[in-house]
Amino acid sequence: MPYLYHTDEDRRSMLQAMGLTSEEELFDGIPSKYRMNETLPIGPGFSEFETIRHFEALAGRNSAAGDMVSFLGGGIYDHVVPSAVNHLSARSEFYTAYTPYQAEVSQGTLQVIFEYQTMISRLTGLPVANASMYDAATALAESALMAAKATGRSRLLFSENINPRYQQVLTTYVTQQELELTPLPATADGGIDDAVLRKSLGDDVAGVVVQTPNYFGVLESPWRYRDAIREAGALLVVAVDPLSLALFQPPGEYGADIAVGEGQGLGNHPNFGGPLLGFMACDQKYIRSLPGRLVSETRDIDGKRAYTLTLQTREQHIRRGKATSNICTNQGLVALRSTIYMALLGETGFHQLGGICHAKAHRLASMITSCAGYSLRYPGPFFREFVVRCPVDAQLIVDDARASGILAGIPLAKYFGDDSRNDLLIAVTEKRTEDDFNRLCDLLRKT
Amino acid sequence: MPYLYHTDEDRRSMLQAMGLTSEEELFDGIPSKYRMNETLPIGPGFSEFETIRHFEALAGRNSAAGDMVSFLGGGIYDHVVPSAVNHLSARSEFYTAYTPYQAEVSQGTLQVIFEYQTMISRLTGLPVANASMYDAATALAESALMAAKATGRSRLLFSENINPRYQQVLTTYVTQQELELTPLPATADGGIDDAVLRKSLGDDVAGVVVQTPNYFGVLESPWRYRDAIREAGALLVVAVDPLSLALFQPPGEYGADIAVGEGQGLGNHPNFGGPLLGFMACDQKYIRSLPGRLVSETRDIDGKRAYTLTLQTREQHIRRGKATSNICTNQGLVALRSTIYMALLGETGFHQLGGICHAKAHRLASMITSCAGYSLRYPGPFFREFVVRCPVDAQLIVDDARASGILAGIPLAKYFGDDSRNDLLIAVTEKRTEDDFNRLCDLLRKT
Amino acid sequence: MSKTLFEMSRKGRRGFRFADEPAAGPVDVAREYLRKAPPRLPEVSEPGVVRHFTELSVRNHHIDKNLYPLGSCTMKYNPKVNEDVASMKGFAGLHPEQMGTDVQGALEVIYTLEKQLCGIVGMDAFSLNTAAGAHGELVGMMIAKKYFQDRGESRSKVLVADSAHGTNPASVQMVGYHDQAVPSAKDGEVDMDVLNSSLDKDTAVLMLTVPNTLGIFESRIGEILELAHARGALCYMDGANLNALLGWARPGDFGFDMMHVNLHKTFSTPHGGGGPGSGPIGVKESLARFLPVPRVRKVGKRFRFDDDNPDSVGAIHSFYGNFGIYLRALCYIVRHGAEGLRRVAATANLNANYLASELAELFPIPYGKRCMHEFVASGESFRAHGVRTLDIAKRLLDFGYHAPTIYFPMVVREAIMIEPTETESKETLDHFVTVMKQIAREAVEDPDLLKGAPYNTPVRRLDEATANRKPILAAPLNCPEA
Amino acid sequence: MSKTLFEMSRKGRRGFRFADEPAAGPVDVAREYLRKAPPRLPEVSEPGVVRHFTELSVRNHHIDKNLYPLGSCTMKYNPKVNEDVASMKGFAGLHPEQMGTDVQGALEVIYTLEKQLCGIVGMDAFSLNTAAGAHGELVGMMIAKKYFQDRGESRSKVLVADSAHGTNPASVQMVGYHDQAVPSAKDGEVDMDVLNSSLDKDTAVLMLTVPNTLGIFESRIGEILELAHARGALCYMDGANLNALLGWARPGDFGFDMMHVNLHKTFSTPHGGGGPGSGPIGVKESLARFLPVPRVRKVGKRFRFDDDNPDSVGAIHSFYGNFGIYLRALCYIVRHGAEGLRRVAATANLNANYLASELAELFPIPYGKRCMHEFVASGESFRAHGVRTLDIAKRLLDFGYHAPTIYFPMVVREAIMIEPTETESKETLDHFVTVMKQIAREAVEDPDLLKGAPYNTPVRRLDEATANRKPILAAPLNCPEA
Ligand SMILES: Cc1ncc(COP(=O)(O)O)c(C=O)c1O
Ligand SMILES: Cc1ncc(COP(=O)(O)O)c(C=O)c1O
Repeated sequence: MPYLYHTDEDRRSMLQAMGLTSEEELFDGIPSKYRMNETLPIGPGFSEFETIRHFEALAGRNSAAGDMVSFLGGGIYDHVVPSAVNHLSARSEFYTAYTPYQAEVSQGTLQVIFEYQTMISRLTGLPVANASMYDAATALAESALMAAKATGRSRLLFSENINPRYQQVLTTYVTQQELELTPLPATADGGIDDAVLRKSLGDDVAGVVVQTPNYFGVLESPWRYRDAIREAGALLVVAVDPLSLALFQPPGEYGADIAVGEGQGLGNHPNFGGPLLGFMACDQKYIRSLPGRLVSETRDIDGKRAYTLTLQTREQHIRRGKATSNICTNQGLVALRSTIYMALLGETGFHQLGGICHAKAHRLASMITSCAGYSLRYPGPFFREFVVRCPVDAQLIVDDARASGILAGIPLAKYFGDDSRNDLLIAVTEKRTEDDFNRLCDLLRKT
Repeated sequence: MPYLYHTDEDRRSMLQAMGLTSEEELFDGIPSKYRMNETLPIGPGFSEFETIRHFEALAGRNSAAGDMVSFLGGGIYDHVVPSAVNHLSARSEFYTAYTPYQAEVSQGTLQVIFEYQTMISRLTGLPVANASMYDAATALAESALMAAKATGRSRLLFSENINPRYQQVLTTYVTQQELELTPLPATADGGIDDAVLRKSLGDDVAGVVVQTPNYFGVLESPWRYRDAIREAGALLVVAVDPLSLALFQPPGEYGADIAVGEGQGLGNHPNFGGPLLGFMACDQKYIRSLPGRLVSETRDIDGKRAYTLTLQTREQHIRRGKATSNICTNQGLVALRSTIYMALLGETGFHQLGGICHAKAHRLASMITSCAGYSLRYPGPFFREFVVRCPVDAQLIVDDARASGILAGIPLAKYFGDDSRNDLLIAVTEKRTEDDFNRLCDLLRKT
Repeated sequence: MSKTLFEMSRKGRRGFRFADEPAAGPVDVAREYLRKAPPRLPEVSEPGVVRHFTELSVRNHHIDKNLYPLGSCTMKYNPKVNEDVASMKGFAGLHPEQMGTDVQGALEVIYTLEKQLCGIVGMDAFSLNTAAGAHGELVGMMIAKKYFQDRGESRSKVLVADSAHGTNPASVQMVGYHDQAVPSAKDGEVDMDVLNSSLDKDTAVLMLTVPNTLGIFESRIGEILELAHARGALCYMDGANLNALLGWARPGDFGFDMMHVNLHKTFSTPHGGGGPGSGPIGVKESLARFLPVPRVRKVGKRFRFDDDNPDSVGAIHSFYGNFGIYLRALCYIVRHGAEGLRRVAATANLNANYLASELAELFPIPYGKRCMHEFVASGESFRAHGVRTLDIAKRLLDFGYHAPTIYFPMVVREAIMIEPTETESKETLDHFVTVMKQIAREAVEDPDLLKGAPYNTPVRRLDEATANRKPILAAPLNCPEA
Repeated sequence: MSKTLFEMSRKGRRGFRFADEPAAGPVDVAREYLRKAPPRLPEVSEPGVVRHFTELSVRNHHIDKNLYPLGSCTMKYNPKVNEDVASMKGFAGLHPEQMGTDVQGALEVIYTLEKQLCGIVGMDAFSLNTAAGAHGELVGMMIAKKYFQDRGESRSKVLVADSAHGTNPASVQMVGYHDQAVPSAKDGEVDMDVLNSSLDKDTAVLMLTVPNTLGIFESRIGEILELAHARGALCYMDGANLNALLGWARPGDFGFDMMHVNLHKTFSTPHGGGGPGSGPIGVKESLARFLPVPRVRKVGKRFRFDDDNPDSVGAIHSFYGNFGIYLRALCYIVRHGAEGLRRVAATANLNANYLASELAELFPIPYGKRCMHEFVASGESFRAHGVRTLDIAKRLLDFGYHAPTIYFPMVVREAIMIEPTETESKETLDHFVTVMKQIAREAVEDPDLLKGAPYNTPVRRLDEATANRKPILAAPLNCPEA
């Protein structure tokens, strides 16, 4: 068997030491009626080489976005992953380590988390960031629960411009606890309706949940209604695209209480949508309601600087049914990758990257809108993603483009039904070139 | 610039500390007529992503044997490379380390070499193995020089069945020192001619150089003439295929004085023929004439077992013009990979692998010889490689097969001229399946 | 002590550059949208980043270094080939919004793994969308809630064994249910009397871990599940300990209605220093319609996502869960095959029992004559010398071992919970025993030695109290730079 | 102390299995051919192998850990992307006997790298086939020999600077030539008088290293080479120190006829704990016909191997040299471009000069007001305290640095030869200086401390004498197993 050490002789001598004669006896504790007689229905084992061939064949039945010209976004972005990120995260000291409960022999992981928390804090402008959540969707859902708990209130307003997949997860989570959800519709410019928001506020409202840039790529302006929310005693919860924070006002600056987001784009391959990286940051006030792990700097008994998990009484392994969340295993290795990524880019590189994506997205948007019949769906400001209203069903365009090795974007009818039949969500990263833009526009013109 | 730390401020302050004002001044030592005025003709630098794309495009202009059904051998074999070999040799502790001159901080590399030496010694049955040579060809050439030095004689007999590429390198090296080379022709059964060998021996003969299995895959029987060589006062130098030693008599057992070979097949990708791994082992008697590095077990001052480079007075950095060879940098990382590989397979696995390759090669040989018009070129016993005499020009077969994604073998006319026009050298590894064999035979039948 | 990245930072250093940097012009948008200054990420060179993380890495214990006897965590060897498979470009480069025809291989992976898990545990349907064990439990609770809503029953209590993992009660609470602990009886198994009296009409779910945290298989499992079913409750199994059963017994056959599996335990996917994991949730046919969306269906020879399921609890992940982890788990299953998995369980149990029997003299094992994959010993006898289990655990670090799980489960005093896993050699186990014996001797002869341990680790015992009182959760913005 | 693989071995353990093991039947061949028993390779499990090599690895110093101030070795950062490129399947999976149409990309790599090296050093043709620097030198000597044979001249002497690397004279000897040392003059450069008198009719080659091992650029290089040429000799440059010149000056322009380049120094390919490297040999047009076969030619848009060259010295490698190393070197060049390479040299020289100037007070630098990429300091002043350079070097290990090259070149007493390379930060250099100063203090105040050093390394000073007298070069066959 692969990966096992024991020789037949080992097994014999170990059994003998216990006075046993066969391994079957080790299963005596299982009532015989529950002992399996048949073999598992999964066939015989493969050699390593057969296994590789097997998975190569499976992978060969995919056509990866990474090998095409991709304008797919919607939360998952095709950014360059620096080589050093792969190499360093492939060190088995990192990936085969357990959760760093035993601080003395986990300083590597702990310091990485501390650095990650610091970076997320600096990105979002909020003082506290946890060690990660499963993904942006669950982070968003958990922050809604957190707002409810922190305020003791039971209604949440949420923008309908939030990534529809996040909305679904939000709904799944929140409805479990008999919390009420009130949607905030979009305005014609692609942002949320400030007036509706103000009207919907009330003293039962725990929080207002928005996303910026929102699913349609449009930047919201939460500072405009931040005070109203505060006055109503509710929390402002914002989902952000971390790269947008290279250029745009961070949640902490405009007084958001909780910020969450998806860290996949920070040095991680799309991986068919997982593993992802939910990040979560909040104001100092809410630290005891925060789910997930936290690392603190401290000292060891020799006075050496060291790091440790802290405030664990928030967590399930200590507080059990009273914990802030049930989360245990998180997305540590993805957070490590993102930490390496952000360290490689640094302040200047990160700012540059934001600028490149912004510039390229706007360049492509202007090229597309100069194609007859194509226009921007929303006039609001955007970062690197935007919706194009096409003269035909967007699905047709997507299919056409695919035939030329281009993934043109996400046809919005998928999520928003017939009204959006001609809408295409297009994302642009630094990988895309002028040549890619020309190819896409040529196609659009032909369709 | 990639990989540099210095900020402009760093550069300024460092120059200032030295009383300099510009980096140009650092080059003042170069007479101005030799200072370049033009920029290097190599274009501007690429970003990492552009670089990857660039090399992907280049790699895309190749069709790798690894992705086809390959029967290519001739010294380089398409064996399975276990995943752990890649992972472990990718640890930067190994690949970014320097030559282990500073033993206290190089015990990792040193112990690996010690283990490698032990394995090569056990494979070959000879007590001493060095830390590696560039490849089998240079190892063979150096062992011929070694024989000349050890005996003080000036003529070498060599088998014409040796890999023709090795013969070329042997000739290049040996003729530099005004040594004479006498070829030993092949017999009809594919081995060397025992009688000619005996006749060619004389008191000017330093050594006899043979390969087994030889280039045509045929096993030689050096024990038959070993005594004659010894009586003539010459050394027996044998090039071996390391995997053949899983099954067949090792050089040490039949009294060879020096054994060399190519270790590529032991856990290394073919890499278009390099880096390779020349291994070299010898009898205790010749240890002071051996080229290359040697590691010995020893103790540190606390009595702890430790490893160190030893007998360095054989080497160029100590003995300079009187060294046994000029070799300095060797193939350390390849030797590491092969050590990991052999450890993974172990005695049983290695023996199994030899058996599988042998069985499959014989299976294919019998399938091919049952195709009308095809026969084995040599009747001698073989391991996993053999020559087929085809009814047509072997190049035609190779071209035909290639069109079906099969690399049928090496057409021997390439090395042996018109007489071999119809000869095809076919190698079989454990990767090849019955299905591959059928596909090849179908093709042969059609041609 | 390593500097932090922020202390290494030097304004103007670059670790990575982009091809089109000149393209990034000024951002033409109303000023209010703009950030005043870019986020203060550290500026480090590529070699600097490489050295930093390399240096940090070697301050970790990890499975490629030595034994991780952590009970309940199944820290087994993470096969290298798993990583190769997961990093194949045809998988890693897939965007989750690609069209079905472009992702047939990926869908087949999901579909196949679901089917294989069904076969392994005896469930009828699996959803892989849950990103960790706790996530699986949560969805289990959501399914129960839907199930009872569907039946018009209002139940809100979940019975959880007192020795259960903390995520169990926490997951219960996440759906608005409340948990009630079921104590262990003297034999370490569920107390049948308490169970009987607790299982009332308000009980929605009975949640058990099998084998339980003491490493004991509930001998009355059939009876227990029948009783729960008779009272109308659903039975959920925390499958984190599945390693003990692979190929020998199937929770579905015991009568469980639902269970989750931890791919990052039983199926060898790496823990990554805390994650990502994957906690697929499996159910019996009658509950399949409640599973999260999307699900993968096979129609003819094609695979497709099915989002359209009105009975589903809904979506619980941005996309389809931790796909990269499925690849590793499936790779593990493919490598082993049926017979291999059976050997895994047999060996895991062999190692645990062997270790238990070698340690029992000095560290008595209060529950169970025989364990399955893990056991809980007690360090209580050393309290007389002022030595606590924590001290024993810390001392182990000095010998290059990770510490066992301690003080859990609570039913054993000074608990030392050990799960060696199957990928450890007899030599390692024997050496571990030798070290434990030495520590036991030290505890008696020189208790202070243990109380001061560890000594040979990158740092020594930490001041956790201060960290809790005044947590420092981020480096200060004005920390000194290089 | 780590066990050896042989001590870990346990009969019957398997670390790797093959699919078709049952296929391996008995070998049907005359008994005399057969081996009596399979070779005694250690039997270790996969996790055991992984742990063993992981454990060994961390006992190494390496460039991803810290500075390697080894003079003459150019231990610079090895970019990670180089490794990615080299492991692309389209390269790594290529068999050297594949037909030309299947290897166009690989041939283009070779062709391009040759052209780029020509441009960088000012030569007209390069052969990459030489597997290391010494191999390049050897071919250089072969070319000289052919050249003189071709001209009907019999010359057999090669003049080599006394500070030259050991491979220089050793390579000379390999072609049956003999070497004669040219001493350095007081300024650390070639002694012109001795050179003048040594350059006779028997002199085939003048072999110089530029900058030389003292880090000094020969200021009279033009004169020297003219003189040698005037006497009919060829001029060979050992290009191992090319890092100092990249983009600023080209050996071809000085007048050298031949040179080799160490890709594993200047072009960042990893040293691999001793190899593989690559030592391409470049020549001027007039010598190109002597280069080894095969060479890569471009015909129209196609590339092909050319074996057919009667003037060639012949083949010097089984195939085409260390191809995997070319990929890394080319990747490095592509990443940098012209301006980048120029910055590399400037920074290498900046770092060396900065370090030299900071250290000079305590460790005087006898030769050269200014150095290029490296410098040689002297530890002689500490001999008065009974401390030798070796002790200083060993003490450095305790601070996490590798030792510099010591006792070489011989012209400096108690030589400490330091090449920091360009990929080190000012902070690292400053810290290194602080440590050197501390060691200098210790040498005076507590010389025994240094003589006992190192203390913090995996092992301490070794008994090399016994290893030389009674070398143990392999584990005994009967070593105790696990
Ligand atoms: C018994 C048991 N149940 C549940 C869990 C929770 O799983 P996860 O950490 O993947 O959320 C764990 C492990 O952490 C466990 O050991
Ligand atoms: C100056 C100099 N010349 C020649 C060599 C020999 O190169 P190699 O070790 O690649 O054979 C080296 C390095 O080892 C060197 O530093």
